[in-house]
Amino acid sequence: MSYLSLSDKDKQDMLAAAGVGTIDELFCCIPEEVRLKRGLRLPEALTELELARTLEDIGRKNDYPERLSFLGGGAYEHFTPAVVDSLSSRGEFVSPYTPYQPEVSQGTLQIIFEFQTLICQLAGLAIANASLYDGSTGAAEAVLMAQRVTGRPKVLIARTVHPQYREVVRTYVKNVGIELTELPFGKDGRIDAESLGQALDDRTAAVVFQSPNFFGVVEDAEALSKAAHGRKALSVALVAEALSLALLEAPGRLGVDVVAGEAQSFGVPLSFGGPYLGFMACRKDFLRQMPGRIAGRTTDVEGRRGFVLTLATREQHIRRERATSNICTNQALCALRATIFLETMGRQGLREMARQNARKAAYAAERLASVPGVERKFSGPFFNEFVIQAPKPWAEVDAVLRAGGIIGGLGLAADYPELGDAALVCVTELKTRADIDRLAAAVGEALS
Amino acid sequence: MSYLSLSDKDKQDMLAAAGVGTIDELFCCIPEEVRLKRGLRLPEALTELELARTLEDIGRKNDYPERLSFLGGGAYEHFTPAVVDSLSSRGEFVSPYTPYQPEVSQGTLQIIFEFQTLICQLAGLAIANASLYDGSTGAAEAVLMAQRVTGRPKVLIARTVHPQYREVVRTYVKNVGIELTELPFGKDGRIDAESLGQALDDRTAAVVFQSPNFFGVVEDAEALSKAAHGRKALSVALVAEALSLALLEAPGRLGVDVVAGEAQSFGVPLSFGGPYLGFMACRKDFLRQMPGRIAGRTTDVEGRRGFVLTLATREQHIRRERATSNICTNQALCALRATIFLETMGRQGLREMARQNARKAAYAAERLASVPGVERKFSGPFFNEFVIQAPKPWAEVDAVLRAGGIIGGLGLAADYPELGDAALVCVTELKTRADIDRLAAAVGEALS
Amino acid sequence: MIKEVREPLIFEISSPGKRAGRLPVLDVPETMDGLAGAALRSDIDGFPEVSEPEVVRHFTRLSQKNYCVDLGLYPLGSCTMKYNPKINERLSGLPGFAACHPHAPAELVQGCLEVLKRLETYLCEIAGMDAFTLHPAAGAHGELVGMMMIRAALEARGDARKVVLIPDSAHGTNPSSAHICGYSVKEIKSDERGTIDVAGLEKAMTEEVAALMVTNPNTLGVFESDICRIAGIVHAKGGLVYMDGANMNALTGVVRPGDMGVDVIHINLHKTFSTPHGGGGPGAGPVGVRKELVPRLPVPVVEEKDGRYALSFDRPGTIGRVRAYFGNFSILVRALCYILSLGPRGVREIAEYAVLNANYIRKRLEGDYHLKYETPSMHECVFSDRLQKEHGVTNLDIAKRLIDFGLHPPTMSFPLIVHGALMIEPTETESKRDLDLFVEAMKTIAREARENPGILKSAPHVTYVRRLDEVAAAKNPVLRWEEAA
Amino acid sequence: MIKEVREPLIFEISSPGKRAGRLPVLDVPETMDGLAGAALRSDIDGFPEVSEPEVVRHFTRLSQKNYCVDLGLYPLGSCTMKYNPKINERLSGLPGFAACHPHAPAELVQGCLEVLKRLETYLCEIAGMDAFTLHPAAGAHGELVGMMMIRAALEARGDARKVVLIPDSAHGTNPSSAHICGYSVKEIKSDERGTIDVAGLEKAMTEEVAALMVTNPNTLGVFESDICRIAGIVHAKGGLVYMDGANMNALTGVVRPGDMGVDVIHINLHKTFSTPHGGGGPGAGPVGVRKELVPRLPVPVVEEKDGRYALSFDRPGTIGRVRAYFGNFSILVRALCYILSLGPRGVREIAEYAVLNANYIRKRLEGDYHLKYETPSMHECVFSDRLQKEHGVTNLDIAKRLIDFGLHPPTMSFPLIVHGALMIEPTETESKRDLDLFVEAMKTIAREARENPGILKSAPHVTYVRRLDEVAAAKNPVLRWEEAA
Ligand SMILES: Cc1ncc(COP(=O)(O)O)c(C=O)c1O
Ligand SMILES: Cc1ncc(COP(=O)(O)O)c(C=O)c1O
Repeated sequence: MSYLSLSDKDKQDMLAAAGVGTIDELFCCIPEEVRLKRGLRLPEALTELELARTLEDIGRKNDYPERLSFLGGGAYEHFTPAVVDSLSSRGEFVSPYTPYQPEVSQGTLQIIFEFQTLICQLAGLAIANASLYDGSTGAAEAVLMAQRVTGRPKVLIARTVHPQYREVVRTYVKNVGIELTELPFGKDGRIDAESLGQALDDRTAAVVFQSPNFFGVVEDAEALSKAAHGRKALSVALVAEALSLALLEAPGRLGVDVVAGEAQSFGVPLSFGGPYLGFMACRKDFLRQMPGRIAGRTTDVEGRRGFVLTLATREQHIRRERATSNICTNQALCALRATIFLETMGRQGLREMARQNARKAAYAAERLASVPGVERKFSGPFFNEFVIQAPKPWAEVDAVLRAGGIIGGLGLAADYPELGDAALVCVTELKTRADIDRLAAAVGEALS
Repeated sequence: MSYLSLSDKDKQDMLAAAGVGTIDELFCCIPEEVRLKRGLRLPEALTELELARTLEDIGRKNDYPERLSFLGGGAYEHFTPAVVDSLSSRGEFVSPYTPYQPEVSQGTLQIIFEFQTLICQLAGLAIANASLYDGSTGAAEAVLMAQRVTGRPKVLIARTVHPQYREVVRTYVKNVGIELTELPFGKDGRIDAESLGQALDDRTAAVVFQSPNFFGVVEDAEALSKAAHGRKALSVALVAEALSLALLEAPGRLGVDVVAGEAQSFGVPLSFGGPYLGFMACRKDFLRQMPGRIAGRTTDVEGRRGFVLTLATREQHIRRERATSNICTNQALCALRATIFLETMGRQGLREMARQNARKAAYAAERLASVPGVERKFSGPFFNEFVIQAPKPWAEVDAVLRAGGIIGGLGLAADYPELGDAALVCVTELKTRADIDRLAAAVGEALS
Repeated sequence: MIKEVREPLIFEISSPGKRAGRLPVLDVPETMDGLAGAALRSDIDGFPEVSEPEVVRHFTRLSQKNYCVDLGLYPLGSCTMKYNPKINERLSGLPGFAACHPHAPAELVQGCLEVLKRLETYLCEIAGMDAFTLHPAAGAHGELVGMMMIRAALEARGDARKVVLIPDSAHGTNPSSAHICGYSVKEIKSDERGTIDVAGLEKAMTEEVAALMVTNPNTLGVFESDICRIAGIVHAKGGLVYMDGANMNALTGVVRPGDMGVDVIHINLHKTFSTPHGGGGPGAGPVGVRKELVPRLPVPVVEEKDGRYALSFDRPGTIGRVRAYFGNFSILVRALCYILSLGPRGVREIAEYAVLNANYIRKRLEGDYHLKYETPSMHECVFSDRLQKEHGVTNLDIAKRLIDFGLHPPTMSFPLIVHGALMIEPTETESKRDLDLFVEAMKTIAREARENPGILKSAPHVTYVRRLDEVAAAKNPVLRWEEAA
Repeated sequence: MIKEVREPLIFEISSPGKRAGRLPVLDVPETMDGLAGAALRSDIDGFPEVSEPEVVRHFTRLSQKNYCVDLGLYPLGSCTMKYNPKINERLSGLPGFAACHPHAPAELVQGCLEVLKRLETYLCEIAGMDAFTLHPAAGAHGELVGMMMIRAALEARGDARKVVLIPDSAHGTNPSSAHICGYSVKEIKSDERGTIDVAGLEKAMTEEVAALMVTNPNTLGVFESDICRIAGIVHAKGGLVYMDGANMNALTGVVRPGDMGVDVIHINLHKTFSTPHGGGGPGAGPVGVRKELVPRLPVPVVEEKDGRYALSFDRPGTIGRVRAYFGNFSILVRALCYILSLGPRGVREIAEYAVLNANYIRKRLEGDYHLKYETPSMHECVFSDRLQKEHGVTNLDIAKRLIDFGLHPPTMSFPLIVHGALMIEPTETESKRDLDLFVEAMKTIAREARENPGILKSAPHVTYVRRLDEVAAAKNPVLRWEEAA
C-alpha cells in the first residue's frame, strides 16, 4: 500500500516548480558520506488484504482473550456501550491535532471541558486537567507537584500502591532529589498507621496512597489526610480503579488535596496495557502548579461562549525548563472515550455499575473463602478486588485453573514475597454468578 | 434498553400542555373493544450487554463462516477496502431519509450522481438510476420496462438466467399479461441460437439474458442483441456478477439496450442474501420509462452547482397508479458502499481485481478438470465461475468435502435436473492458489 | 465546516496513474484462457483514479453536507425518523452473520434462520397476524407482495376481481402497487373528519372489488375509528382488507391490526422498528397475513421443528418468489435487536410517546398554523400553510426557512387532500428540549411570515447551496458526469 | 451544519431520571458487606442524566465543530499531519489485541509480544540504532527516558555531569525534559544558516556537559549539515548526542541518525508513522540507543528465543520502569501496520514526497512571504509575517484568515528564533490539488494584507465561533461547569 497522492505528472510538474530535476537533489544538504547507500532491510510492502491476514494471524497467537479471566490489578474489563466506539471513531475526533486553533477545534475543546468537569465531580475537587499519560506517570507527576507546592524533599508512599506505579515514581524522582519512604501495611491490608506516624515529619511533602489500593482494599483516606495535614504535608490519593469513585466517598470530601490515577475503566479497552488514561484533580490553589493541558471557557468577539486551551504559561512550549511538566501530547482520544462513556452511563448507570462490582466481588470472596483451605488475606473493606491465600503455591493452582480455561487471578509472589502464595482476584459487572461459581469450583478441584 | 428521551417531569408537563391527564386519553379514538387488553407476549427487555451476548450466541450457531467456500451463483465474496466500512458507517450517511430536501442532502445526492456515472461507465450506456432492490427485482423491472417501451406482450428469457431471478420475474409478470418463454442452452452453456431464432417474433418485447450467465459462461451479447433488434425487440442483459463489467466489453457497446442486475460484489457484504444492490442502466431514449429514483445536476439561486432528485413525474408519489414502478425506498446505503468501493479500487484496481478472478477461476477449472472423472461441463468462455461434472452425485462429493471444512460449490440438481450431478464452482481474488489446490485434492479424495 | 467549500466530483480530481486499491501479486498463471472467445474491453473510460487520502476526504466532506437524525430532530411525516441504536449496527454486522452466503446449506446457517423465525413470531404477536413473510425489501415491495397474495387467494376462490379501493389520502405506492398487481384503482373520498367516508365506501364496495387498501392511522395521523365497520363492509362483499402499516408507530402494543379486521398488512421496519433509512434505504417491508392467506406466502418459508430450522419451498398455492434469497437480512437482524431490547413494555412505549410528542407539538402550534382536520392526532399532525398563504408564503418557504434553524422540514408532498401540507412526525425518541426548539422555530417563522416574508422566500441561507432549481433539472436532465470533450 | 447552532454542555441538557446506560439485573445477593467500614457517597452531584439519542447528537454535533486531516490539508509545522490509514484503526482494535490484559502470562500473549519485537527491529533498521524501547507514551516522554539513559550511562562512568546543550530553535519539551532529569540547560545560538553555530558549540562543549539535544532536521526544516562534526565535538568531550526525531519524516530511508553519530533518539510514531493524533494523543515516543546504552533500557525488555517471546526484568543497570505495562500498545500496532504496508521503498518515499511537497510550497510562496533563512528546506519551511507586518498584519491574522478558506493554519508558536513564524509542513500524503488550494489561499491572503488588512484582522468569519479571547480565559479561569446555585 502507498498513501501518496501525486500522479507522475504532478511529480514532474512539482519538481520543475521546485527548480530541481530529481527528488535526490532536494537532499543535497545531507552529507554524501552519511546517506544510506542501500535499501532498508524491511519486509516487502504488503497490500491491505495481506496486511489484514498478517495481523489477524498474529492476533490469533494470543491465547488469552477467550478465557474466563479474573485479572485486575490496575487494568479492568468493563462493559462499554456501543456508542463509545461509534462516536469516538469519527474522523473529526481521531485525526485532528491538539486544539491549538480554538476556532476550528470547538468539538475537542468542549469535550475536554466536560471531561474536566466529570473528573472534578467524581474526585470532589475543584480543578482537573485534560489528561496525563496513564496512572503510573500520573502518580509520578503528583509526587513532583507535591514537591513544587511544599518545597519539601521527602515523600511517603504506601507499599499498597500498585507496584509498577511505585517503580515509575522511583524512576522519575531519582534525579530530582526526592527521598521516597515506603509505608508498610497491616493485617487489614491498609497502611499501618503507626509506621505512618513515625515516618511523617516536617520535611515530608506528601503522603501518597492508593485507594482502593493494590490489594483492592479501601484505605482510610480521611485519617491519612488528617495525619498528613497535621504536619502540613499534602494528602495525595492515587486511584487505579476509577469506577470506585462512583461509590466511595469523593476523596476531596475526605481531605485529599490531590487525586491522580488511571481512568481506563471508563470505556478504554484493555489493549495489553495501553493507551490508557491518566488524570489529575486538585485543590484550586494548586492550579498554577498543575501539570498538563487545561481547557477553559471564554467568549468570542461576538460574545458567544467558546473554549480554549488556557494557562499555557505552566507548559513547556512557553516555560521551557521551568514548566510544571514536560508533557505535550497527552491521551485526548482516551479522554473522549471516557467522556462518552460517563455521559452515557450517567448518574444512575455509573453508580449501578459500581454497586454491581462491589456485590459480585463480595459474592466471589465469600464463595472462594468457602473453599477448604482458602482464606481472604486482608480484613479491610474492598471494592472489586481482594486477595486470597491458598494452601498451595499459587503457581500450582494457577496451572490447574489455566488448563481449565480460567485465569483465576494475579499471583503476588513476585511483587510481595512476604505474602507467599497469595493472589489478587478481580470481579467486575461482566462476570456472571455462573462464572464466579465456576471459578470457586475450579479452585476447589485444584486444591483437592 | 429504552431509547426514550423524556424525564418524568417532561412527561407531566407535556401531558398538561396537550391537555390530557394520561397518555391513554390520547388513544381515545381507538374503539375500546379492539384495544389490546393485555401486555404483548414478547421476551422481557434485554440490556445492551444481554442483547450483545444473545446475538453473538445466535451468530455462533452459524457453522459456515469459518469454512473454505467456493459458493457464488449470484452472491460473491470479494475484498473490501477498510475505508468502505469506516466511511459508510458515518451517521450522516446512515441516518438521513431519502434526499427530498436537496439543500440539506447534497452529500447523498452528489454520491448518487457519482454512482449513476460509475454504472454508466461500466455498462457503456447513457443513463442509470439510483438503485433498485436487488438483481432479481431489477430483472423484473427490466422486463416490465421492456413491455412499456415496446408495447409487446411476449418476453424471451434464457434458462441460463439465475433460477431465482427467473422465478421472481415470473411472479411479477403473472398479473400484467406478459408471456414468458424460456430459451434453452447448448453444449457451450450459452443460449441455443436456433431456439432463439424460432422463438423470436414481432410480438417479442425483449430477449432477456444474463452474462456471465448462471453457469459463469459469457453469453454472446452482440449476437443476441442483433437477433433481438432484427425483430425490433429489446436486448436486455442481466448481470449478477457486476465485477465482470470491468473486464468484459461494456454491454452497451455490444448493442444491449438495457442492463439490469446485482452490484453486491462492489463492497456489499454477503450477509445471508441482503441487503444487496440492484441497478439499471439503459439508452437515453428510455429515460421516461426508467423505474426508480434518479439524481440530476442543477444550480442554486446563486448559480452554484448542486444536485437534486429529478424526473419524479415517473414515480409513484406523483404518478400514482401510472408510475413506471412502485419503488420508493431503494438501497441507497448499499449504493454508497459501492461508490466508495469503486472509487477506491479505481480504474486500475478494479480491472486488476477482475483479471485475478478470471485467472484464478481458470486455474481452478484446470486443476479440477485434472481430477480423474471430473470434467468441465460447458465449453463457453467463463469469468469467475464454472460448472463441473463429477462421476458421483454431487451430494456425496459435497458431504465428503464438508467433513473436511470445504464448501466446494453449489449443486445444480435442484435447479437444473437435466444437468444431473453438476456443481457450480466460484473462485474470486480471495482464494489463494493453496486454497484451490486444497479443493482439487479434496475432490480427488472424495472421488477415490 | 465551511459553507463556501464546494466539493468537486471525484472525476474532477482524478488523474492518471493514481490508485488506492491494490491486490496481492497474482499467485496463479497469467492465463486468460478461460475467457477465450469472449469480447473483452481494454479500459473503463473515465473511471476515477485517486489516492486513498483523497477518497477519505471526499466522503467525509460530503457526509457533512447531509442533515441526519444523529444531528437533530427530523420531523418528516410518515417517515418515522427515530433514533437508530448504534448497538444494532454492530450486531447486524457480526462476522457470524455478515459472512454467511445465501446458498449455504441450511444446516450451516441455523443462526440466520433462527433470526428470521424469531422476528416472524414477534411481528405476528405485535400485529396480531397469523404469519409473516420477511422477503419484501421495502414498504412498497410489501404492498405488492400483499396484494399478490390477495389476488392469489381470490383466484383460488375462482375470481380475482378487478378493482382495489384506495382512500384519497393514501401514499402513492398504494395505487402503484395495486396497479402492478393488475388491478384498477378506485379512489375513496375522505369525510370531514379526514377519515374514510363509510357511506361512500358502502356504495363503492361491490363484488368487483378485490380489496380496500387502508392506512391506519392514515396519512393525516388520524385513526380510522370506523375500522371495524369498514372491515365488516368489505368482508361482507367478499373483499379483503389490506392495511398499509407504515404508521404502526402509533399502535404498537396498544391495538393490533389483526384484531380490527385486517387481513393483510405490511410494516416498514425502517420506520417503526428503528432500522436506519440510510439516505433512502435499504429497509424492509415484512407482510403479515391471516390464516386463510398463509398458503399464499412467498417461498421459501422458514419452518422450525424442535429447535432445528429448515426452508420449505414446496408450497402449492404460493405466489412464488418475490426476491432472491431471504430479504434484506441484516435489516431484519436490526429489527430483531430492537424488539429484544425494548420488550413488551418498551414496544408499547413506542406508541405512547410517539403519540404524546405529536400531540404536544400539535397543541403548541395550533393557532400559529392552520389545522384542516380537528380530529385528534395520533403519531403525527398535519398542518397547512393556509394562514401564511395570505402573506404569499407557502409550505415550501416555511420548510426551507426551518433549515436556517438547524432543523429538518416536515413532509409536504402529501397527503394530497391537504393543500400546502406540513406533515409533522416527531417520533418517540425526541427530547422535550428538541421538540421545544422545533416549536419555537415554527412560531418564529409564523411571525416572520407576517412581518418579513422575504426572509422565508430567500431561505435557506446557511447551507452549502441555497434553493435549487428543480425545474431546470427536469427540463434538461444532466444525470451523469461526462469527460469534457 | 449550521454555523449559528451552539451546542450546549451535556450538563445543560441533563434532567433527573433520564438514562442511557443500563446493566443486567444483579444475579448475586444485594450485600455490600465487602465495603463495610468504608466511607461511601450517596450520589454524584451534578453528574449528567441524558438519553442515548441525546448522547449521540451531542457528540456528532461536536465532532462537526472540529477541523481534521480527514477534511483537508493540515500544514501544522513540526506535527506531520499525514493521512491515518483506516485499515490500521481496524487492525489495532482486533479482539485478539484489544482484549489482552497486561497482567496476562507471557505464554498467552505471544502475539502481542511479537508485535513489540517486530516493531523494535524495524525501528532499529530505519533509525540505524542498536535497540529500541517502546515504553514512552509520547515524544516528550521519550526525551525524558532518553536523557535518563544518558544520565545513567554517565553515572556508571562516575560522573552524571551538570549541563545539557540545546539549540535556541529547539522545541520546548527538550529543555523541560532535560530539567526533570536534573540537568541545567545551556542554550546554543543558531548561525545565519539557522543551524547550530559550530564555533559556539565548540566553546560551550565542556566536560560539564552531559549531552547535546539536537533536532535534525531542526524546527526550521533545515538539515544540520555539520551533524557529523557536531557529534565529533560532543563525543570528544565525553558527551553524548541526543536527537529529537520528531522530524524523522524528512529522513526515512534516506539517512539514518545512527549513521550520523547520534547516540540516543526518540521518534514520534504519531507523526512519522501515521498513528492518528486524536486531538492531542495518545501517541508513542519510542527511543533508540546505541550498543553502549542498551543496558540502560527501561524494563521490561522483550526477548525472543527461537520463535518464543519472553519479558526480561532482571537487567542490572536499567533506569527502571518509566510507565506501567508496555507502552501505548494499540498505537504501536498501528505503526507496525504502517511499516509493513509501506515496505522498504514506501518508507523511503515518505521522506522523498514529504520533502518534495514542502519545497513545492516554499518555491511557490517565496516573494509573497518573507523567508528568514535561505537554507534549503527539508520536510517543512518556515516563513514569517515580516512583509505583512508593514500593513499591521501578524501571523495570527494570516492563520485565522486561512480558516476562512477551509484550511488549517501553520504552526506559529515556535521556533522562537523566527518572529511571526509560519511553519508549514504539508507531509507526503497531500495531493497537488490540495497543495495548490493552500498556495492560492496564501497568495490571496498576502494580497488582502496589502489591500484589505481589515478582513484578516476580523477573521475567521465562517466558523461556529469567531476569534476567542484567550487572555480573558487565563485571567479568570473557568475550568469546569458548575451547577447554577
Ligand atoms: C404511508 C406509506 N406507505 C408506504 C410507503 C412506502 O414504503 P417504502 O418507502 O419503504 O417503499 C411509505 C414511505 O414513505 C409511506 O409513508
Ligand atoms: C520537535 C518536537 N519535539 C518534541 C515534541 C513533543 O512530542 P509529543 O507532543 O509527542 O510529546 C514535538 C511535538 O510537537 C515536536 O514538534
